[in-house]
Amino acid sequence: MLEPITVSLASLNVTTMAPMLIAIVGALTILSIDLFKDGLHKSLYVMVALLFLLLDLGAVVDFGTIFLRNGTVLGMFNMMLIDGLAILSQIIIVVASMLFIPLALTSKRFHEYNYPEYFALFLFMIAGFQFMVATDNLIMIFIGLETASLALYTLIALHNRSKSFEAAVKYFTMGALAAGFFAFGSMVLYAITGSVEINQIALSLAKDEYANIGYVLLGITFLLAAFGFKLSMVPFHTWTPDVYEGSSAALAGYMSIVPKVAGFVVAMRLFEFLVHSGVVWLQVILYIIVVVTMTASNIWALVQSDVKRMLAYSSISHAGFVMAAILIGSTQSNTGLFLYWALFSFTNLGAFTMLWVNRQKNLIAGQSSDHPYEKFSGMIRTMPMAAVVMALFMLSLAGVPPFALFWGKMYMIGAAVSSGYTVLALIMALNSAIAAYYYLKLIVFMFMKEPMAAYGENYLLNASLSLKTIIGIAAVATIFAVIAVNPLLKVITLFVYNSGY
Amino acid sequence: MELYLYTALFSPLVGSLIAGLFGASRKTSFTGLLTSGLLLTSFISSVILLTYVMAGHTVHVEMMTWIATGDLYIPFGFVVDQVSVTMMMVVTTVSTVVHIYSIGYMSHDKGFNRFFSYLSAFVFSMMVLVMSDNFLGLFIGWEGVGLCSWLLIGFWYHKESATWAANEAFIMNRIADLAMLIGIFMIYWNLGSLQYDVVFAHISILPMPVITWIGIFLFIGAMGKSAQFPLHTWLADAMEGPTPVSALIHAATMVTAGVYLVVRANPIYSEIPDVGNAIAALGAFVAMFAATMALVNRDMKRIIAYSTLSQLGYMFVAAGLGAYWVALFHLMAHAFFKALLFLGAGNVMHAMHDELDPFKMGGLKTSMKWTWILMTLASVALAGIYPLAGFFSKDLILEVAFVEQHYILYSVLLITAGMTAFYSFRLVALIFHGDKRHLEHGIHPHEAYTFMLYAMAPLAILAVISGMVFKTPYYLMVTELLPAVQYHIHNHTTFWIMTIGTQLFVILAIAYAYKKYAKAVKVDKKVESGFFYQLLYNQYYIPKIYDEVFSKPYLQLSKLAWKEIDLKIVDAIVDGIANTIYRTGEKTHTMQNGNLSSMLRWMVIGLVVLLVLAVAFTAGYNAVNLQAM
Amino acid sequence: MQEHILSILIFFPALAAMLGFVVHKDGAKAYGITVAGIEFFLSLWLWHIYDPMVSGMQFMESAPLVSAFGINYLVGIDGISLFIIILATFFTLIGILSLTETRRVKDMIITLLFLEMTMVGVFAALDAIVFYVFWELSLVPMLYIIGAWGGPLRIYASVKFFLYTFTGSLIMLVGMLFMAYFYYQATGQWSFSILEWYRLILPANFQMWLFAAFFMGFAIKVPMFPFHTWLPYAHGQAPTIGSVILAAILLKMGTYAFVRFSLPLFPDAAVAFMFPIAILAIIMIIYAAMVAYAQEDIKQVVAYSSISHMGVIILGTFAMNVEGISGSVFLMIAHGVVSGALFLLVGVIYDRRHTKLMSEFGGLASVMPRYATIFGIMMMASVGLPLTINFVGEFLSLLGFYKQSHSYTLVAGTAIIVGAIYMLSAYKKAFFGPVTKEENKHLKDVNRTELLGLIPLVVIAIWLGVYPKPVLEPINNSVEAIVQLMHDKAQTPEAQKRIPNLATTGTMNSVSEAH
Amino acid sequence: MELTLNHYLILSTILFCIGLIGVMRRKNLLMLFFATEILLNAVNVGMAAISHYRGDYTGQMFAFFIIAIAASEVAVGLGLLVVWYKRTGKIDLDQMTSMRG
Repeated sequence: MLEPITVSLASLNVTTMAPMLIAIVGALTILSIDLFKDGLHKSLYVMVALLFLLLDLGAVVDFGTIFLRNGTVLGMFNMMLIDGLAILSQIIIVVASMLFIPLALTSKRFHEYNYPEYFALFLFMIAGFQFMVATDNLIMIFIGLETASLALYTLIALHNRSKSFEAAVKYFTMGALAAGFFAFGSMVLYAITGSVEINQIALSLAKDEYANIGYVLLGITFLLAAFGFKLSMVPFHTWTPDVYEGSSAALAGYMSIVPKVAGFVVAMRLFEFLVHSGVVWLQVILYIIVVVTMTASNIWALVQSDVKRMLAYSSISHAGFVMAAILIGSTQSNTGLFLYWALFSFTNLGAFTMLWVNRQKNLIAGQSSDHPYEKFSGMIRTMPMAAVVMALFMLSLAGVPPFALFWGKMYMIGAAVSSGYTVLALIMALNSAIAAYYYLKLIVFMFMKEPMAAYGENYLLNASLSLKTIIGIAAVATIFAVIAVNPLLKVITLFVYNSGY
Repeated sequence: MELYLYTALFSPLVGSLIAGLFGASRKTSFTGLLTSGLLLTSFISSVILLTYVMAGHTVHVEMMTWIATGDLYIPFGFVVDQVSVTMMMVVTTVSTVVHIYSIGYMSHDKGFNRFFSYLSAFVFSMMVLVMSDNFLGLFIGWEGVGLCSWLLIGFWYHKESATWAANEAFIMNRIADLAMLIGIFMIYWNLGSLQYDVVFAHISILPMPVITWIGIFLFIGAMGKSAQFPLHTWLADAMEGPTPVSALIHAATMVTAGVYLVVRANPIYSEIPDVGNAIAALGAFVAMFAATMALVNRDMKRIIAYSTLSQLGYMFVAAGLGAYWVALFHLMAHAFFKALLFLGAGNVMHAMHDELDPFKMGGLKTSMKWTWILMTLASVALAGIYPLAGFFSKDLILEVAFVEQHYILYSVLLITAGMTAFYSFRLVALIFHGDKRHLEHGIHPHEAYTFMLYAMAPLAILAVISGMVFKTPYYLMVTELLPAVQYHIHNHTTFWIMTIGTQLFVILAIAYAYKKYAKAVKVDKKVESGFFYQLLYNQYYIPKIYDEVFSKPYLQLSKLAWKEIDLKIVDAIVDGIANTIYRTGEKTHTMQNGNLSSMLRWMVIGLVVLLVLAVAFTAGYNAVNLQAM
Repeated sequence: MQEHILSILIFFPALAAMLGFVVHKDGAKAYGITVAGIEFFLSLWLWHIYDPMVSGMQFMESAPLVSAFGINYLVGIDGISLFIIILATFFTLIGILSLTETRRVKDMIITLLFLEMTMVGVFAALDAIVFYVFWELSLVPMLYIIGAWGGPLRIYASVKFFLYTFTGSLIMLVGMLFMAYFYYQATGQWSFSILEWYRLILPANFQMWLFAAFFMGFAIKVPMFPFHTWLPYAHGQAPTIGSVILAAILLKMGTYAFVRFSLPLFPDAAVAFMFPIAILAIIMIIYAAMVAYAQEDIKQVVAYSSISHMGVIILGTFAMNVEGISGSVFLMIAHGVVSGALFLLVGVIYDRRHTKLMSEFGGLASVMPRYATIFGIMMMASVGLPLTINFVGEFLSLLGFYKQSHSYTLVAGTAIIVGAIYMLSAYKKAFFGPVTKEENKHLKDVNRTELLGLIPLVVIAIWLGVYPKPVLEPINNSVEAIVQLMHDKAQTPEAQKRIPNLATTGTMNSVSEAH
Repeated sequence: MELTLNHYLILSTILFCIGLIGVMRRKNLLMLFFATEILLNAVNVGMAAISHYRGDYTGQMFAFFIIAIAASEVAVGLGLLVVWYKRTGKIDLDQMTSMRG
């Protein structure tokens, strides 16, 4: 005899899902518009998406104020968990998405933007990421992750070039494998603890004092592999360069930011309690992974001949750098993670947008990829402003002060030093030095070489007002980051600290 | 009196600067006249100062602060006392003469203006050197004269030998200057001041080893300037400069700066008689060593240069033995007759179209009568024949050695005196007597400008009288400051035997020189190819040894340092690190081969590696836990 | 205006550089001269209103930057930084005045003005992060100058310059963060203020590590042996103006930082590392001099001579007494003037002949007498002749170190010998001897534009050699404060012994005057 | 013999390993997709068994979601495969190497 289920609506706290729902409604709205009248100009969808994202952001910010007043909010049978991490990461996700979506307004026509589904999928994807970060339930994380990923595979494929399909297939296949890892890892943890909620798992493990350490490690290994894939940690990173190369520059830039931050939040929730509980193995493994990811990807980035691919490797390296925060696991480092990523999103999106602006429809003879270094040679002569802005982004990525990423790097290294990871701090610092080489390489091409006639007509082909605006925003944010760092730090520390990290 | 002090000091500088403004322009006699005039002014001021000092006063001024930091305080301070005024007189006298002489000597040279600028700058530096009231001020002059010496030796900079000699002189002096600096450092850190009066007043409170080291380092400094062995080679090479330069710088003034330093620092050296003895011994050695090289040399100017070196040795003997006033006295007398000798040689060179080998001259006394007279006079003075200057100053040094019972030194100096007489008159004989060998080379000599001869006249007079006339007043004046020791041989018989014996010995040497070289020059092949002759002729092979042991290895080592160490090791390591990183990237980035299968495999491999590590860790963890239980 | 003089000095050139984008390229040089001139006069005015009797910081300004992490915009100067700032503005002016570059002058001027901002900023910064910001930022314009206007190997040289120094400074950054963390542990507050850091007394073993971390940054910048190999390339490839500013100012950042950071923060470590560093300094002095002697390219001679001289500066800095440190700070200025002038002079001949190989010259003294004279004066200054600017610094540096070690100073003192060897032989090769090359027979002597840049340098080189007091006195006062601070902080007996206590000995006069 | 939880878990692991091997070995894209399905279903077996053993439904819930996700993955994957096949006429992995390095 089944008992009637009595759940009061108030206890469900449905509003916790408001931001995601807004995104989903937005997606459905776009689809319905298309149902009524097809063939509308992409600018409509861009604006509709932007509007919904704005609402989404509003809802998130609203939760932020609630959080500051009342602390963490749970909802939907404790499936939803709105804490500081969730709010911060959602803000980054939504803001980065808002910066990304106007990039569709290119002056050249691209296949994917003709489909309203593109924008709908985009919003679904955002909802997926938001679900992923706003919960500590492994099922929910899995659903969010897969929703977002499946949408992302499609977005990549929609670019409609054979490289895009190749990228999508590669990403998809490896993603499926990672999903398998995730599921298996969850299963192991579930088997040990009987729960799929991270804090329950933590409590349960602590209660029996990690008696089944072997099985715990087994589970962690699989989850580590799954998130290693998502966060492109070496050796699970192999998809990254290919997928970045295959997708449009704008989407590549987006991919370097948003999926990662979602992944970091989950990784933080999953691994930090383990690190703090003295699972030495995880500390060692994370240490190795962080160092290898930073260093190896830097070294591979050195030898790239295509700027976009270089930036792909550089993104891996940055992810490795930030992963150190999870290893360190102090409030300062977690704050540093968000600070870093907030600053990184502007700079990196700016850099990728610069590539996007210079995207040409057809490759010229002898050009093997979209953005070889040679394409940029002598840019200071032909387009001084563009060259200066691009150099700015490169310097920021290299960590040259006072540009945006310097502050993130400094704070992260500071966090490492404060927690006694001095050697790690040195490795992080030295990696920045190695990285400087490949960023410099682009600067060298732009500023110190003669322009190449062959590429003469292929600059700024794709520029439009909205792209330029985005670049402008990114550039201003990059230069004047120093002003923003202090308020950002204060807010982030508040959120992170109050979430117990 | 301060006005005269500043006049004496700065008029050469003014002259130098004004002449320097015309340095790059065409010759204007104006520069020569101006600088000479200003030097005359300086000379007159010095004379006034001399009378003032003779009256028993001294002048001490502090112009302004130079370096002041921490406890260090060094002003531009100048002192005119008994010692410095003597030096001032020597410097201004000889330099005025040389300036006037040079107007004639350099009249056909393109660098006329430049020459006078340098020459006056030298005089200024020398004045700073002698007038300074502290060690660092002395060092300014010390280096200043070094610079001017460099400029003037290398005056004919198109000549490789000249520029080489200039650099050699500068660098060798620098070696000694380092020692001097160290001496200065020691003084400062031990006494907290570099002012002469403070230092000399307190030197005796220092422990003996410290004073000894100070004395040694300062003396090494002096050795460089005064070209004492083993830093002597530059002096002979410095003869590449114009002859008036040799007269002024490399005979009369600059090279005596070392002697001046020892005399000036007499309170230090009085504390350390052992060092003094060593100085004396080195001086005696150099005196003889240089004289032997002069015996066989075939270069007129080099002979005189070695003679200078030899006489400097004498001075150091005196200074080393504590007879500071004697050293200074010989310094003065020597300045006069040696400058005269050089200027005479300059006349000869002009006449012989810059020929320097006396074996290619001869019989010049007919065409260059006055030069002959002047040079003979100077040689006589140098040889120390009564009543010329050399007798009073040089023989006095012999007496000092004798009285102080350094009989070995005495004997060495005595033999050297004979050699001195021999090589001086060998030169005179070869140049002015015998056959007119120069005719073979198509040279028709003529006497120098009259005004040049007139210019030399004061030196000639001084060479004659300075010993006899100045000795007593000089002694009375200078012993106000320097230790007043009379060096009298109390036994009258010994005194007369010694004096007359020495005179006879010297005269015999002169006679032998005349006999051997005045008529015809017979070249004794056997002697010349002998070991000793060759040894002396090649200056004991020392320049060659220096070249082989120091110069060449240094250059080779430098090249090695650059090409092998700097480029191939230090830089290569840096580049190597960068390249290794880059190459690692090139080698390993092929793991990204684009094949989905291998990408998936990488993921699985990663997983498996993690699993293995997990298992290993668990096993280890359990093992540890079991042990703990 | 007086309160904000430093901010104005720092940001005026940057602002002017931004506006410079608007200026037409024909007027770029005039614009640059105007801006640099104004900046120079501002810095002179700074000197005028600076109180030389005060040993501490003056014209301090403070504004919160990242206050949550203890980073503030904090600037101020003392006698040590004052003159290097003036030197920086002066050389920017001189450099632009004597600029002969014709390619993309506007870019060059804008870059130089940005560079000027960073240079002034480095020396005025009193917050470690602000210091670091300017320190790193200065690399960028220099990178561009070398890389865009340099010789055939310019890209290699510029990238090497950038990466090498960047790597060193990142290690230094880690050290700074560690230091801030220490401060945080000691006081519960984050702070990067150098003056606040001065108040910390660190345990000796931590001092060692921190000293080493800072050392990496500074040593590469100086550059100290064996981290010096970027310098010959940078100088060899850089255009004249690049070399001038690099030698005159950028290298001084390293030695300045030693005085500003390493000594007062880690007195015990500084004393402990004194002799190893002295050995490096001696190697720099002698080895670089030897390498200079072997060079064929006259610019490389000057480049290596810089390394050699920087060795003396380092030695003076680590003398740990007022004489030595004052001397080394003075020598920084002196070396700036002299090496800057020498690079300008090399530039003069390079403009005419487009080669810097000494074998291509010879006998220039007769063809270009004025040039030879000025070169000669500067060479003699470089060799350290008394009454030239270098002597004062070199003498004091060596004198200072003599207090610490007799034998080391004796060896280091060979600087005056080996320095003479390479300089004189280079001078001989280029200027003396007969004119052998046809091209050299009709070279024009220095023209008015070039004289405009060179004459002031000659005047300064002699003026400060004869009368160093106006510069030396403020330096001395500030250095005394630092030495006293070091003495008060010293914990190890060794350090207490090596660092003099001025309160009891030297400054009796000033103490009694104060009452 | 009674089937215990361990048997299910071992089965699940074996299935997972089969899936892994398939992922590594298969060069045909379609077969690769099958292999990933096996992976996910291996987890499903385990989840269901644990859920039963533990007596709570979370595991089964998870399993259902996994099924749903696997289904949508197939949809997307097959879509990509079809497009790829249309463009190139092949579904061989080794052909898919235009990007590398």
